[in-house]
Amino acid sequence: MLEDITIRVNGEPREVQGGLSVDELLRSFDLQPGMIVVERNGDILRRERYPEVRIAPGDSLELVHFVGGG
Amino acid sequence: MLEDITIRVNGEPREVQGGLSVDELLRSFDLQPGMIVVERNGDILRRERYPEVRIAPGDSLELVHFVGGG
Amino acid sequence: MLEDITIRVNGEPREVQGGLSVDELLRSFDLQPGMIVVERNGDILRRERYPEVRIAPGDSLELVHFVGGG
Amino acid sequence: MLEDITIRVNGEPREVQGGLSVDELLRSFDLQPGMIVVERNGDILRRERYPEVRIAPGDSLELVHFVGGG
Amino acid sequence: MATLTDKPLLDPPLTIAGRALRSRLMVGTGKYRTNQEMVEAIEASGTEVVTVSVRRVDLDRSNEEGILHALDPEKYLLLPNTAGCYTADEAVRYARLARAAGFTDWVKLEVIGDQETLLPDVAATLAACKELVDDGFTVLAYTNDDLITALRLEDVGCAAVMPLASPIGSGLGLINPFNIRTIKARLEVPVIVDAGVGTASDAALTMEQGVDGILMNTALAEADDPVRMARAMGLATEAGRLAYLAGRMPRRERAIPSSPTIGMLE
Amino acid sequence: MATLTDKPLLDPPLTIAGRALRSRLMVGTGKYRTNQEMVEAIEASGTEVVTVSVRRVDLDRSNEEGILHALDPEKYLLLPNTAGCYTADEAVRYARLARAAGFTDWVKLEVIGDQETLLPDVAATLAACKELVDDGFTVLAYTNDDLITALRLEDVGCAAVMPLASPIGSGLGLINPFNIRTIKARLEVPVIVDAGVGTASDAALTMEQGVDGILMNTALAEADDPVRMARAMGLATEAGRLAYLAGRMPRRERAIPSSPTIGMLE
Amino acid sequence: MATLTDKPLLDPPLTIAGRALRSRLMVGTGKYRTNQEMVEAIEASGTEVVTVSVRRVDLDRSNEEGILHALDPEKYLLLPNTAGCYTADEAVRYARLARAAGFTDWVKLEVIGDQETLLPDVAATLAACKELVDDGFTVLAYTNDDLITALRLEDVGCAAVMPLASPIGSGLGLINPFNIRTIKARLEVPVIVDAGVGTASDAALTMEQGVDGILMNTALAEADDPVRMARAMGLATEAGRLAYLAGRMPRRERAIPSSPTIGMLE
Amino acid sequence: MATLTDKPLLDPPLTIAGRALRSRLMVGTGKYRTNQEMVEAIEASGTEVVTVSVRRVDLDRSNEEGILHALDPEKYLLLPNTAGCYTADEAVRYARLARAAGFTDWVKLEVIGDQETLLPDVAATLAACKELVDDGFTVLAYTNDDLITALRLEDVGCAAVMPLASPIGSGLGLINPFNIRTIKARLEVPVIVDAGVGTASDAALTMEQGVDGILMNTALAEADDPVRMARAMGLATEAGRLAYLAGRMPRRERAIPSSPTIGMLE
Repeated sequence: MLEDITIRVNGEPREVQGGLSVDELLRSFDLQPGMIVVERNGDILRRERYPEVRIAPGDSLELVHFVGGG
Repeated sequence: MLEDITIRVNGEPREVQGGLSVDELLRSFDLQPGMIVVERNGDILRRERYPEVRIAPGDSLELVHFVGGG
Repeated sequence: MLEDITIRVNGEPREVQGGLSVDELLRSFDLQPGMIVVERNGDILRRERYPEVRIAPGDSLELVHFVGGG
Repeated sequence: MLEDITIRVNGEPREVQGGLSVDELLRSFDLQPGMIVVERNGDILRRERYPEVRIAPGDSLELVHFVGGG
Repeated sequence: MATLTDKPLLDPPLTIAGRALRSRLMVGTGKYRTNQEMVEAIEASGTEVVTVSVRRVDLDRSNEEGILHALDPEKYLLLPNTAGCYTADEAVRYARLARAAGFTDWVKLEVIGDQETLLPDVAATLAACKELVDDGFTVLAYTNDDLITALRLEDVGCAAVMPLASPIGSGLGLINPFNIRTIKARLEVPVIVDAGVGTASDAALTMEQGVDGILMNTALAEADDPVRMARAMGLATEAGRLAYLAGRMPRRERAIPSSPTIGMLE
Repeated sequence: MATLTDKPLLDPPLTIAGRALRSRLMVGTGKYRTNQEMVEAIEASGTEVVTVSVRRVDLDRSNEEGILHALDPEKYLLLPNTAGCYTADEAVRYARLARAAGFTDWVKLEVIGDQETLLPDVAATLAACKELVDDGFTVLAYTNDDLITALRLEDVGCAAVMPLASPIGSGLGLINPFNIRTIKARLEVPVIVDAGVGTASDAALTMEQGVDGILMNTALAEADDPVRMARAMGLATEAGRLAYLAGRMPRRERAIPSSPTIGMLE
Repeated sequence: MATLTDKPLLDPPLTIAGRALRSRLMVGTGKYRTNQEMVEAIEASGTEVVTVSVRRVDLDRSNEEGILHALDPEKYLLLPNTAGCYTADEAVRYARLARAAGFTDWVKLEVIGDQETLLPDVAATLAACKELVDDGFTVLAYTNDDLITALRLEDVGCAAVMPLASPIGSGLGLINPFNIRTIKARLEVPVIVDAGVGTASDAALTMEQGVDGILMNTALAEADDPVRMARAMGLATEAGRLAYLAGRMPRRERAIPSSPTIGMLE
Repeated sequence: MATLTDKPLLDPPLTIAGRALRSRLMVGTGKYRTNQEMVEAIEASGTEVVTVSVRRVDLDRSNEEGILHALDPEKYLLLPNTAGCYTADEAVRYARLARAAGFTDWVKLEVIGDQETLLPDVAATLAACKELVDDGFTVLAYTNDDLITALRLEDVGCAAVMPLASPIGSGLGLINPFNIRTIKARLEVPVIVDAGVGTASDAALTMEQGVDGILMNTALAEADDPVRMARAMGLATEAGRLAYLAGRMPRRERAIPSSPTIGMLE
């Protein structure tokens, strides 16, 4: 069990377990990966890579989805 | 066979066979009595009386029906 | 000096001195006769008659003038 | 008396007397210099220089003024 | 695609003199290029009430012209009008002839006051309305957009008051929504706007004033394509009615975002 | 009762970037009181295209807010917008995030120039449109009612130009029909009027200018009864379209009788 | 700066019952905050005709309220109205009382049909007009914008017909220019639009219909600054009149350059 | 009769770039039937600022056409325009030629984006405005009614922003009062509405939006009687301004009596 690391998620600093994949991270937030788009350090992450890409200390993530709008 | 008499129909003088009923008159004009309203000398004639009422010399008839209108 | 009589002025009963002329009545109300039109018992009173016409008990007078209106 | 030279005036080739000043040229066209602005070979010519500046062969002149407009 | 099958849930039917109608649009039958075009347009409009006029038969070629040869009285309520009448007596005479045809005791009363504008003579209209009501007619009265006249027509027993949007055949649309709104607010009998509507937005705007229905003729008959326009008018009448019932958003002279202003990225 | 079952015969479908749409009305998904109300209103409107926004998930209560929990992407084309963006770069970033969601490469481009009026920054909109088109997007661009800007947007490859009727959320309706008509007359790509429509007659009037469609949000979400208003808007959009295709009667400042002037009694 | 000194050259004076008036604007005297403000506003308006009402003197504080204490009958034509009357008899009674004041036999006839809208009872107005004309009055009759009623008023000898622009005190402006234009086109007596004008553009638009004058009260009395508004109305009435006489340019849905297209540089 | 002699007390003068103007109306000099008619109309309008264009002299008949033969530069501020220019460079070139004439460093900047509508190219207008301001010009910029563009023009140093009411020479009047009102509310530099005004009520309505002035040409030149129309426009511009300053009465959808409801007879 790896120790926690600090990352930025949607503008807020967060302590998360080290070594998590993006997919695991989303699930840890109780989010369905299929409904979320992830921008990692300014680059959009293709969804099929969520399982393989692992969070690193200092990563900055934007987790976005569709909401009602006109 | 009675001789012709002169009546007014829709404002025009007409020679018609004497002794005709209103019903017979309408048919002589190739009109279907069920579609025509008859005003005789200023009074509306009820349709069921078309067969019995006979035209008299000098009668003035208005034969009207429904046409397109707004 | 005559005793007071009761008349109706603009819908209100009034005690006024008996024997007054309309002209005197108006002045008693502090009104300028030249600016007032008088209707007496339903008839308009010509202004030149104000001095001669005397109020009688039970008279009904309407005293009107011009006010702002559109 | 100098011989004629060819210049362009308002887009049209013109034969004009050689050595003329801009001021003389304008007057030769019956124009009042004070009412005309001259662009010579793409540069606006200050009015006070009209008398001294002389037309050279191949010069391109635009002579403009104010007209009615909205 | 929008369908109207559950419309009754959205809008209760217009009821005049106890008769519930399936559409709030009434159409005239005049001035069509052909009877065939007229029938298709009426069908496309979705209406249940069509107006007709009473005229002398043409003794020389009567078979063609009678409207009953084209329209089924079982399918449509034929509403006779008194168009072309300039006096109360004349209008009453036409109304009685129409009733004698045996289809209905309803009449669309028109008493015209001026040949050039076809505007109603309101005094004569009131007199004729009173006489016809006393004689047992169900009177729908064409009138101008004057509230006072509309109130008087209601007083004498009019079944529906029919103020104009603009002059007959003008296509100028609803010129004075304020008057129509005021009439609707003050009357208890149905208010059917008659005459002047020119295109779909006119019909929707008219219904948005809260009135109970619209009667039109020229807008269909004189459209390049009467059938498309008839469908358009049927839809627009219903759209305007539903918008009125729905209660529109407020007008505001500023903007309000439709999308959230929170949750933006950095 | 008017039904729209044979509508395809009356009006060919609107086609954008090769996709034929079953309705000319597009609706937003913002500002509804509940998701349930939103879904019913969208259903009642008959639309096929609904706009959505891209926002950060709320990590504390994310389950509720995602629109995909309420709307079936199989049933509706979810059209992402870039609402809330004030620069070309920001809009491009949002568009790319939206595309990465995997539903569509269509985007409704909005670059706002002023927070108070939410009017578009046309220079930034043009720049963003060009970049997105070059990147393979199908761009529907929100803009003002300036013909010159609309022509430039078409030049850079916009799939549809979306001029406003009036400011977003204002409900002021179609203030300048002349500009909209002119834009439609000069462009080849579809013209979809976006923003400002407040009630059914606004929608009909807008379509009567000849434009290809309408996008609205607040008029439905802020109506007292969004479902009735949604139905009204669906009907009015179609009514206005058909009226445009039908070719309206001429406006005339005189009256024309609808009933025959001959055949009157003596 | 525009001055009106040579106005007579530009527009012949309005003449009613043989009296030429120096201004086409008439104003009421009701509802001003103070008599002082009223007098200044009337002065600034440039009018020659001011309306007044007949009311009972208040026997307790009569000196203040009489309008004659504020207005000089030598300087202005005091036009009595019958405002507040709901029957023909009542209006005739007020007219006779007004005439007995000895200033004029002119009367502005009003017979109201409804307290809420203050719309005229046209039948009662016609009856009162006839009686007053027979009694030697010069009658200016307030009416609605119905052409037929206007023609009848002219028939019974009205000196001027005064159709409304919109309800008294509403400030809704000229709602139906078409009706007003039609009335003016058909009548021979002067047409003075009465009631509803709210601001300067309303006055100009009204005069541009070709009518002979305007009467207003609330627009001045209820403006924040009645004197400025009175001046504005005087100017706007004249501006609209001159624009009507001048014959406006055609409206066209295309642009035409104001500056020469020839003589451009290379 | 209304005279304007004490106008300064009612309305402080419009000031642009430090110069106070005696009238809020500016007029063009194009398209008049004769120079004589033009001069009389300008005189009647009361204006102080007239626009002129820069064009090549016609070498064959130059004496007639120069405007300076008709207008006294001492009496009027001749405001050169860049009408007919389709690029920023072209407009800058014309502006410099105009300044070289030695009368003023003011210029009315126009950069047209489309020959058919004569609508401005706002991007090119912004670029030219910036360059001219840097070069010391006092720029009055013709633009569309887009707030964002107007704000940018102010940012680059425009002395006055001139949004259109409707296209040049169209006479369609003020189509979008909301946009003009919004622009005026947000800018600090004077807002002069340019183009589209067709008649007096258009001018009054435009000024009632609170703008600082109006520029027109075709409405005068194409009127049947330009002198009467010029006077009408001068009066209407002032009327609209004063009405704006006076603060109009509220609009209300009900009536309010102008005459007292008390003191009625029994």
